[in-house]
Amino acid sequence: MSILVNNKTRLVVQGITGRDGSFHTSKMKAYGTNIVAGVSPGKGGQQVDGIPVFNTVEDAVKATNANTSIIFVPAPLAGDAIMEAAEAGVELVICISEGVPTLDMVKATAYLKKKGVKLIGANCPGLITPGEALVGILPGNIFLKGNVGLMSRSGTLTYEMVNQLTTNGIGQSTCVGIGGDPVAGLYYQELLQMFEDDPETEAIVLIGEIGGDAEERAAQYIKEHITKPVVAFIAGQTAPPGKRMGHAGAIISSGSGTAAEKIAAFEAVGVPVARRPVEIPVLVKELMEKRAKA
Amino acid sequence: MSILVNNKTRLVVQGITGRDGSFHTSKMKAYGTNIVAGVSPGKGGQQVDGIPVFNTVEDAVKATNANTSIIFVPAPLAGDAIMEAAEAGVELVICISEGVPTLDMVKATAYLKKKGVKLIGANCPGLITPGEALVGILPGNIFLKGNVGLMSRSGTLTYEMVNQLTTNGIGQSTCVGIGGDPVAGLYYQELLQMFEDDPETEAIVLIGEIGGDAEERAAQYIKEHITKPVVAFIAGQTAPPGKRMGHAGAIISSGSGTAAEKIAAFEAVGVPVARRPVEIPVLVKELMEKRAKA
Amino acid sequence: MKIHEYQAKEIFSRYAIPVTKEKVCYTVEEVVETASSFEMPVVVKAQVLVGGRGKAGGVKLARSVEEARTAGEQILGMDIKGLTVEKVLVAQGIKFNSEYYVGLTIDRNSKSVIFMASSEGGVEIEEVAKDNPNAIHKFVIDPDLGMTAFLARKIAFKLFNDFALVKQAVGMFQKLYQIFIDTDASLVEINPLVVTDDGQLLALDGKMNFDDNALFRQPAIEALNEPDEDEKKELEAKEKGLSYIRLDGTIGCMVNGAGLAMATMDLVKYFGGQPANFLDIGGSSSPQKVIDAMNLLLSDKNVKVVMINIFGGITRCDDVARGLVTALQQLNVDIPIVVRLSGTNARQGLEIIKEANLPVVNTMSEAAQEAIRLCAACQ
Amino acid sequence: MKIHEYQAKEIFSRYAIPVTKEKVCYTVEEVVETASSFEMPVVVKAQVLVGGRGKAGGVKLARSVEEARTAGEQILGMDIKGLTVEKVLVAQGIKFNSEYYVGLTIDRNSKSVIFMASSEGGVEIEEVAKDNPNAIHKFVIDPDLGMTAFLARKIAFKLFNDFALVKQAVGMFQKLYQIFIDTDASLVEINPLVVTDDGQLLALDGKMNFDDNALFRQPAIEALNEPDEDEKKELEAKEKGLSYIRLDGTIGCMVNGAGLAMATMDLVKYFGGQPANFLDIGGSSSPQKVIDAMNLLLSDKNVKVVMINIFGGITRCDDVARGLVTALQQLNVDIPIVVRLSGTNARQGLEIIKEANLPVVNTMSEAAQEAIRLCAACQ
Repeated sequence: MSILVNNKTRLVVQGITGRDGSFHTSKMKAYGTNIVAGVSPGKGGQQVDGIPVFNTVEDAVKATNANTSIIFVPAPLAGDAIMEAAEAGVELVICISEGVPTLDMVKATAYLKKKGVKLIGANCPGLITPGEALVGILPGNIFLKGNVGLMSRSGTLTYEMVNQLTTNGIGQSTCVGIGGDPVAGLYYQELLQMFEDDPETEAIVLIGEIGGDAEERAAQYIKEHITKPVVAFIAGQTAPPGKRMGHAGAIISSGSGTAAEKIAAFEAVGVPVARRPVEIPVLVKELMEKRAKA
Repeated sequence: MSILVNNKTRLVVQGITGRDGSFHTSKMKAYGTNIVAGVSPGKGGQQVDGIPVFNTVEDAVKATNANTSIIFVPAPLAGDAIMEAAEAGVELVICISEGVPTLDMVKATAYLKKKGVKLIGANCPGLITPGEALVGILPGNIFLKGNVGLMSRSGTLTYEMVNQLTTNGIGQSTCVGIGGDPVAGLYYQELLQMFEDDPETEAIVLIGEIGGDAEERAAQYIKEHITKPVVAFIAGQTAPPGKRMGHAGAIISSGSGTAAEKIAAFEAVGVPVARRPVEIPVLVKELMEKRAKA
Repeated sequence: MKIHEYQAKEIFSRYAIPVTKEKVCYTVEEVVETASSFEMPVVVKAQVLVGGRGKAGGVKLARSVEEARTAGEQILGMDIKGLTVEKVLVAQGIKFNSEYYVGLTIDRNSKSVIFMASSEGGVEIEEVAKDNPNAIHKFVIDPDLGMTAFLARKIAFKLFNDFALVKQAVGMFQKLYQIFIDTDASLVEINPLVVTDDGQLLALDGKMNFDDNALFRQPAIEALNEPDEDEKKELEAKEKGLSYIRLDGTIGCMVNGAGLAMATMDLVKYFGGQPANFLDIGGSSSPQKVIDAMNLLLSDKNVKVVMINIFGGITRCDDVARGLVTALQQLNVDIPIVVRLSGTNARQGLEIIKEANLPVVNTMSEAAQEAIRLCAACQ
Repeated sequence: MKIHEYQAKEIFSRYAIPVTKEKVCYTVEEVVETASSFEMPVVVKAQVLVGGRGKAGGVKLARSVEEARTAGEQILGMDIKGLTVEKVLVAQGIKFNSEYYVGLTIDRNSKSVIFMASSEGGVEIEEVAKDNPNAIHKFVIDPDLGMTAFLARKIAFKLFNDFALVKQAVGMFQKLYQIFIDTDASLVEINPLVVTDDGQLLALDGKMNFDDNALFRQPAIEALNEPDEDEKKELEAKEKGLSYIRLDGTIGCMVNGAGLAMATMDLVKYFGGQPANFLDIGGSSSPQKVIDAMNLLLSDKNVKVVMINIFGGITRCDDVARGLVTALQQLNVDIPIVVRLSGTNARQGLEIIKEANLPVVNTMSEAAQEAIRLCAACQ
């Protein structure tokens, strides 16, 4: 099982001939991801790493039955690329591009909702189902197949957390980087429900950060819908208000969106919040053992 | 049964304080239609014919649970009015207004599709389920309750046809004027299917006219999906090409959209086409009797 | 509403779509002056609001100023399908090596704007549609998205292999869609769209029609309207709430409702008569409308008999009858009139008609047959 | 990116949204000249890119030219939250009888633009949100529809009973949305929106922020940018692919990834240290980036120790190590450095670090604790 990507994933890479696109294509391929096509307008007919390149996603999907797309195109073109993928008939789009204008994402997410196509990102590291498919820029070697589902608004912090889990012998079902932009695709609620429904996931790690109220909403959702144990971490406890901490979405506006509020929201619904990354595996183990006994 | 409107219809009239709106409100009310509200921005709190008037459709729906809206506002405002009705939560919108810009209808029909709301018109006479509800500007007295479903792109020609049916003792389940504009709401296919599914409808009369290929598509649809007898009539056999015959949609462009083509399309799928209005009741009777015997 | 080629291309230019260097001329002198300021060759093209000018000799290539003068003399004032050529476009001749067709219009079935593209440009697209429909690619434009870059690219790849052309086309297609939306068009066409010898896309000819229902918010477009004689009469009628189209027959028809009006014409024809017009007096008729309508019918000297066919819904038959009686009092009507009234207040209307000693019939069929009989009698 | 009140109102004016008659002034002389050409009273308002100018004394009513001069003298050059006032807006005083708030921003949950409206205008909307959240009406704008007339009317009816005001508001709200879309704004506010004594809606104050990610296609907006000293440094960093925010502490942090950078700061604080900055060197780091980052850290004289925390994904640890060694060779680094490298090519990176005789640790926790120890030692 796992969620979203697995060995049935047939991946098309949009922007495959670009610097990042070609680099990560070879990384993903080396991990074992089934990459069936690439797209680069004007380069249709070429090959990258033995993968056929098409001019349009439609051509790629028609020729290869790709069902998932990952996007590495420059930010000004990313909104259009997302919609192109959805229109061409893939079921899941992962947009890695960073710096996509917010209104482009407003338009793209509305379109994908109408088409019933799922989106991860933009401005995200992608996702991985260890041992099956790596669809993103995550370093595959730190992941371990197992039963913890993880979702995060950040990239390298995710790696740090996963590393903590893996070195403590705790494997992962699927790890999803949902991205750090204000308007993004799948968010905590949808992923929480997918992990809840996934028989291979036994516990969930949620890594949040300052800005917005997604964590507060996730806490409420957990209270109402999630029976599996959840552990959380919030980055940005020391972030000053009014400053964008790297991610476009990581900003404390008018005193709301603080780490303190988010931590309080989780603790109020019984979700333990790690104060340091090293606490994560400890908390996960505790809860999983408790659940096993119950 | 019947389709679309009946004694469960709770109607809100948009533009109720206008000349046409108020006139037809009293006509519809006199027929027995359950009119629960009117809308006229800036006139909320007033009454028309004992019907409460609201500033917005949302207010009207909240206060009265209206489920159907009829629109009499000036054409430049009609597209917006259609979307307002859909957003406010009614299930069916009937737009009487004539002369709505086509691009406004493109936008409105796309929105209604997304919301799952049905639209009749614009530029249509509305519809009637005899004995239950008149939602439009049709003259109620010519209709007779019965088992023939009728759909038409025109107004007075519909009355002529209905009159032929009624004076020959053939009653109607529901009669729908779908309107004469190039971009309109429900069209032949959808209504054919509704009549097919309606246990009270035993035969269907389809009144077409020149322009577009809706009749050709309807013929194809009848061939594939409709088991009940259908009789057709096409207006405009003598219309010259390139001239808009009153209705925005009634135009023969580049030699296509002619009456001859449409008649041929129906006859090719076994749908008899009346050459004159008086033939309609004759053909209907024949087919109904044939069906009764079978 | 239609506009001329040169007007369409002026709009294209405003959106930075490349067109030929060109100037519209109203006299032979202007043609000569313009041609003198251009490099040779030039093309002289009749500007008339009707198709088929090429076959009619309305387009001529000129290799010298003298040839341009001759072309101007021949084309200005010529008759094309009943229209007199009052202006020509003098355009710089362009070397090109391929012709395409692109166009936007409203699609009734998808309820959207569609983009049409074909590699078979330079000929009438209707002929391509008939002979080789697969040569026309059609793309529905989602009104929520408009012409996205990816859709424009998808279309462009159907036409061009050269990516440099694809990139030019993407921008051009997005602009064409914007023009369509901004002007409430019903048709925007470039035919042919050419690739010049130096690899540039260029609109060699352009065509635009507009949604009459949207002209109220397009004053700049409406200002370009040049109705011909028939259209002027139609517009005049429209201002009075009447929808009128002149035909060649002898039986003047006055009907309420477009569908019924067409059916009435059809019935006249069915019984062997010739309708003189389509005339829809519309929904809520006042007596004045009937007077206006009668005036309009009588202004056509071909009309030998008037047939009135009213099915009262909103229209009240007694209103029509009163209007008719007033019209007959005001106007000098010397031709027979047949009246059929049904529906709302028909009885009251028929009484008024009978009092005015006009022949009354009960059905459409009777009305048509009686009109034909009277028409034959008066000839 | 933020702009001044007067700039926002210039944009409003361009869209025909009524604003006060006003002029921006850079000197007291200009203030006097402007006030002399206006009717009395006028309002003199500090133009600074920070909130709370009213409480700081940056807004003054002047009933005479002399009072305007005094106000100009007091406000020009004053300090508001660390920013020097370099210009003031002299605006015509307006009589009004009610104040409202309207604003547009991005809503993360609906993934749409939302319109906010409140009858409690003229005070900070954040305070209204805290004290009386029900007083703020929020409306999600469907991106496929934009601000329809019916939505604008629905909003307007929440604020106004007078239909004449509703009609004015409908047009204004539609224009505000258009401004938001046209400029890639992230915030558009009118606060207060007032009803003048003669029944006109007017934007008494205006505020606009913009989406930094969209500035590439908004050159006219980007040209309005006036970064302060800190922001200049941040922008400079951004041009080098670094995301930098200065703080008040002593431990300089260099991290790859925003989330990890925040978590690193948090950990420093957890162990009792004070982070000197947020610094994300981003995804695919070249050695040059590390050199630039080190330069940036060392330019802050408060920094007593540098802590490098890299988790290699795309970033390769050996690249970071090489960049660091080069930086140390080029720069005169006289403060201690702690390096933690994990992930892609960590082993190779650590070897390079060790060869350069730099202290190496294994975990984030160790790095933070070691940095704090070194910092304490060097003070």
